[in-house]
Amino acid sequence: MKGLFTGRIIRTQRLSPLSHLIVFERPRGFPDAAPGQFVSLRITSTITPLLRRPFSIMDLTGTELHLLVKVVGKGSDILAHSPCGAEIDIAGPFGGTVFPSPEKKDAVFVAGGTGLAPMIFAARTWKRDRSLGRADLVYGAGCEEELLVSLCGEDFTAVHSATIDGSCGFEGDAVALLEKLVEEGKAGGGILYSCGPTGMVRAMAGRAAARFSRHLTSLESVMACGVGACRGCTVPVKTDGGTVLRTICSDGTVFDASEIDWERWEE
Amino acid sequence: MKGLFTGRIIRTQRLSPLSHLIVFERPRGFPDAAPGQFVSLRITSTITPLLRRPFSIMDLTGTELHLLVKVVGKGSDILAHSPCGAEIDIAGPFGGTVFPSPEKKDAVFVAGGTGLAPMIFAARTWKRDRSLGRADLVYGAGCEEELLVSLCGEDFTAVHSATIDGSCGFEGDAVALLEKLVEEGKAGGGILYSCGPTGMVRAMAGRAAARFSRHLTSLESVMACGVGACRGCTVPVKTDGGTVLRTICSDGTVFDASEIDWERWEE
Amino acid sequence: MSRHSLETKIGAVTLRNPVLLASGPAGYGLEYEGLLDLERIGGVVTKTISFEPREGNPGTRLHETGGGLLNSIGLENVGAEVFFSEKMPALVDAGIKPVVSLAAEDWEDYRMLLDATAGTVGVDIIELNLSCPNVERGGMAVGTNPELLAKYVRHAKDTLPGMTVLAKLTPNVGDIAALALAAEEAGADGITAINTVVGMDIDLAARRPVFKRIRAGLSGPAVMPIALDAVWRISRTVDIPVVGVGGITSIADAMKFFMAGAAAIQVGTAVFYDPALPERIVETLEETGIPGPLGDCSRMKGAG
Amino acid sequence: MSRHSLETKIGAVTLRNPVLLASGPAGYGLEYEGLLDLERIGGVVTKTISFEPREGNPGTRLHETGGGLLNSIGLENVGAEVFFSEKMPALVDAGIKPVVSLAAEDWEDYRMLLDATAGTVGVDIIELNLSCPNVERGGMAVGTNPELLAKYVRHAKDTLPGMTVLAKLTPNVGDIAALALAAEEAGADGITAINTVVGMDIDLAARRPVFKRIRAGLSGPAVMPIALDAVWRISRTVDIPVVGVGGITSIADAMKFFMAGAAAIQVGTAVFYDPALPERIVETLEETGIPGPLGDCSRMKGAG
Ligand SMILES: Cc1cc2nc3c(=O)[nH]c(=O)nc-3n(C[C@H](O)[C@H](O)[C@H](O)COP(=O)(O)OP(=O)(O)OC[C@H]3O[C@@H](n4cnc5c(N)ncnc54)[C@H](O)[C@@H]3O)c2cc1C
Ligand SMILES: Cc1cc2nc3c(=O)[nH]c(=O)nc-3n(C[C@H](O)[C@H](O)[C@H](O)COP(=O)(O)OP(=O)(O)OC[C@H]3O[C@@H](n4cnc5c(N)ncnc54)[C@H](O)[C@@H]3O)c2cc1C
Ligand SMILES: Cc1cc2nc3c(=O)[nH]c(=O)nc-3n(C[C@H](O)[C@H](O)[C@H](O)COP(=O)(O)O)c2cc1C
Ligand SMILES: Cc1cc2nc3c(=O)[nH]c(=O)nc-3n(C[C@H](O)[C@H](O)[C@H](O)COP(=O)(O)O)c2cc1C
Ligand code: FES
Ligand code: FES
Repeated sequence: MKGLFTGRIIRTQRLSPLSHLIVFERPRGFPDAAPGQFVSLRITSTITPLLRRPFSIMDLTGTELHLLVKVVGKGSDILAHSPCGAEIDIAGPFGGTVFPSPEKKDAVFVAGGTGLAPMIFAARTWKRDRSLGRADLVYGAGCEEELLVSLCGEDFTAVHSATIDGSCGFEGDAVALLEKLVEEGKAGGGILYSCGPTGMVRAMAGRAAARFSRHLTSLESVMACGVGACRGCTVPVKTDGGTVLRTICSDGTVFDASEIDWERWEE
Repeated sequence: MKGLFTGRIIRTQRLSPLSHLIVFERPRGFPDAAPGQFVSLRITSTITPLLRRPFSIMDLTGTELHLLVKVVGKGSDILAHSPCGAEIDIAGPFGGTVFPSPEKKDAVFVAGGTGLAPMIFAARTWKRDRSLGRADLVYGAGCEEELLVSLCGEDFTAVHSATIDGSCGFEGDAVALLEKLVEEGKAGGGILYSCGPTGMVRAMAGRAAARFSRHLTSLESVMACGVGACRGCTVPVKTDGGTVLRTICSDGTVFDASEIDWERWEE
Repeated sequence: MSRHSLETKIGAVTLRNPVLLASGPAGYGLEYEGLLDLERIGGVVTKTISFEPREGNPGTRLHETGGGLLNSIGLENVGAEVFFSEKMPALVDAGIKPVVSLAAEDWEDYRMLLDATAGTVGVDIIELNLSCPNVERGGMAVGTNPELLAKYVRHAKDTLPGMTVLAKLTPNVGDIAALALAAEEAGADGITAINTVVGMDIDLAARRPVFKRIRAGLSGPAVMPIALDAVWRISRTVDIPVVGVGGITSIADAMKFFMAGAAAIQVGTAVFYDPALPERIVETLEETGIPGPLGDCSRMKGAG
Repeated sequence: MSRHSLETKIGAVTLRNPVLLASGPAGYGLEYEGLLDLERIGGVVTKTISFEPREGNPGTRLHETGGGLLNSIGLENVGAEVFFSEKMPALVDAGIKPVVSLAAEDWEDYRMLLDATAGTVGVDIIELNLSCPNVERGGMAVGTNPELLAKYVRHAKDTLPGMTVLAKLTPNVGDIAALALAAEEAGADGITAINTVVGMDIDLAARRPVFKRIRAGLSGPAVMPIALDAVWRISRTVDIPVVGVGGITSIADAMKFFMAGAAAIQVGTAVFYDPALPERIVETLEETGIPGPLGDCSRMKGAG
């Protein structure tokens, strides 16, 4: 059951110019969590930033909670540069749906940017409980510097990297690389797991994903409550009759990409 | 001439539970300043606190700028706990009137709380240019802990301390102690210099000060611009015809206490 | 130490204490389980419902500004039927006092909604959200016109005998106190002030307004002085209780609303970042009692 | 690299660039010497003057709120005579473009003030501060009533032939665009929006309102979404230029006002904490040019 906790930072590591690993001591009583769930942090007690900031759980062990934080604005900046020992208000774990482990053990993960975090949590969780076999990560970032290969080297059988500027690996985004791998017969079948910018997931949903049995994705949105109360993070999901709005924070974060009404979803 | 500067903190010292000495490297080009002048700090680049915060100059040497900062709210709290190396936006020096050195070298200073800062600046400045003889400090604080005797021990010939709770020195405020000293013939004549809570200065203006040739006081007020533009920090000053409003930031901070229209000044 | 009783009477209803969650941020109440102890607070003003379910607005719905939050949720809600059959009973079962918030797009809608409310056991206090755009008025809120507002309030009092009716006002008017007076004269048992302040923001990179509907509602610390002013003036204009809401972010803020004349308060946006705040306010009130309203310091004059 | 020309025409006046200091925070202009290079900016809207000198309000005049500043200066000013004989010439000598802000307590005052203005060489643009309480209207601002506002604007245009007249509006009304329209129809050459938003705060320890006059004017980042919305709507309602002011705290904020439809902007509260901001905005505009206004994304609809 979700709750309010205070987390103490016990380790931080600058992974790239913008990305930081922030490791908290697992707060006493912090519930177990599953891949696709997130926490929501009150980064300062001032009014800037005002709202909590949501971050995917990248790992949760008996003693530690890991987050991957990319600096994109004030909140992430303050968090990324918080010193060891700092105590931060953490609410969670939030998210009503999670990634199920692969049916036939093998899995393809597609991550864009910090979408890497839930993919790592999935791979680690399923390795721990032995439900993961071969794990291919298709991983895209803007440039070589932001490609956090050191972080995910051990969690996947193979990491297929792409950079927009071509500075490392495949030149293009993760979707284009996935398509190439699918065409070459190097990926396909089973469940496709993804997380990344909505544009990436949207592009993938229509194309490459067709070659997989299912495409499950963890979505993002600006959030206020994180618990399904404010209706601020809705996404249109297809139903028999038409569309209903679901909240990413509590009906998600994990959705079957084929059920999302991409056309009606204007961010 | 006043200007905008960036000051680097090179030393900090916790003087009491609430009071801190903050020493900045004197910014390149920072003008000379005189007792009663102040600087105005933009403590964070966020909107909390929004306005700059004014602090009296406690010392300005060729290489250093000293401030005495008491934690009373968000801004002073952040400033007092800023680490060495932090760079802070400093505007100043502000203040159009300053304390003149004593006519006959001897001087009595009355300080309440952080009103100590300009008194120290005066004593040090005039000692440096040999215009100060005997210097009596009458100094009041809430309790022993907040009495910063270590700070001012060397600057005055004698320090007469008062605490409201009687935990150290005279029991009562600086005004009552001054009155006692005056009654006992231990103080009087010459210029009385003061700085402290407006209530203290107000009380003093009507009574003890009568035994001095003049009573000059450095006033405080909430401020916005610090330069006389916004008219937010006005004080009514008596003139021939009646009263005119003067700004504490630029027509002050130093006023002859007998010229202030205390009755009309509602804070 | 003896604890103060915080019981607060509004119309015919007695709340266990005067600290409520505001309509919208509160959702249907139970979403915050685990984060805030709903039994400790005076009640939950549920998300405004309309007669039919509503989808709300497309596009971005939330956007942070300096000290504030803009929202364009657009009254997404489950509709009266689901609300009264599922959401409300669940709240009551959990020991929570619901204040039911109602709104309508036009008069016909409104009548049906009140009829649906009339048939429901357990509802004894409603809050009329008079701030939403009304079709008949070309999208203008009912709450900007004294006659229309009075008509809506009167109809609620007529249709729902014995029901305690709060009229929730929009600050987007020249003189909110005049509208409060109109509501009082029409029979309202209390005034809730304020709803969100109209504002907008622009997405620089995309070169377009952040919100599809362009205008959105501002809440949070930024609007607190506006809300406090509204409560101060309204409580000096009407004799019925005023429920203060807008930017309450700390225990001190809550105290200021009571001093300004509020009989009860609501916490909205702050629940998002500090869900324990309402409980902390209740605890403080238990220790200190509810601060009395300030005297009439001076006659009201315009600002400089 | 070629620098963009930033010349901005409002009525008959051409400003060297569209970045001004707002009336009030700007004082009489020269106070900021050393802190901001006044020759780099488009002009200074001087502190509002009345015909006679005014003392302004007693008691606390400034108070910070969440993301905002409340002020109750109360139009303290040196009066028309001292202003035109001392303050204005000093500004002009320093190479600064003054926009003269005027206000009056009643019609008689107003006429004398305009007559005094008419006799002064060097004034070619004025800003009518229509937001201050007016005696004849029982303390209500002229700017809340379209007929009165039109009367004031028309009289300025009649008395001061050739003068460029900006009408500065208060946001404390139901529909600011309607008032802008009234000003345009009465002959205003431009609209300035917005003045401060009415608000109040309470001193908890002293158990009294912070301000003697109780109500004060809110400015700063807190009001920026309100100001941007006003500029957006006004610029879609009138054809004359709109000067945007309210909460501009960054270069990005300034850009948003141009995109919302402003022809020029004013920086007020931010000058207090970041006096170099106006210059930085000018520098950025020189590099990027003035952002064009956004298209009419969609018809205006009410907020949710
Ligand atoms: C479920 C979920 C999981 C996430 N996981 C991660 C993660 O593991 N690592 C990571 O670095 N980031 C993650 N994010 C994104 C992260 O929440 C935002 O980058 C962060 O909130 C930005 O805050 P800021 O103050 O730094 O930026 P701001 O200055 O507020 O804004 C910068 C950008 O971030 C967007 N943003 C602002 N607030 C939010 C919000 N509440 N939710 C989403 N986007 C927002 C803005 O639209 C803007 O484009 C996740 C978001 C969600 C919803
Ligand atoms: C000329 C001058 C010289 C000063 N010198 C010193 C000094 O040497 N050492 C020192 O510790 N303090 C000094 N002060 C007071 C200091 O400016 C305030 O304590 C500080 O601004 C409070 O900021 P805050 O954010 O911590 O408190 P807030 O949370 O903003 O408020 C706490 C209290 O401080 C008062 N305050 C808030 N803003 C101001 C302001 N701009 N000016 C004055 N009071 C304010 C409030 O009314 C309130 O009572 C001086 C003030 C002035 C005007
Ligand atoms: C996301 C959100 C949704 C809201 N929805 C409603 C609503 O459905 N009905 C209503 O009367 N007020 C609604 N409000 C307004 C709040 O109830 C409250 O009046 C306003 O936000 C000011 O209070 P605050 O600053 O504490 O949030 C909403 C506010 C927010 C932030
Ligand atoms: C201290 C202060 C004094 C002001 N005085 C005036 C004034 O004399 N005349 C006027 O038209 N506006 C006055 N204003 C309003 C500003 O010009 C501006 O419209 C408002 O503050 C919003 O802009 P800002 O958020 O950038 O400050 C004053 C504002 C402040 C903060
Ligand atoms: S963030 Fe409130 S419903 Fe999802
Ligand atoms: S602070 Fe602006 S005039 Fe003194």
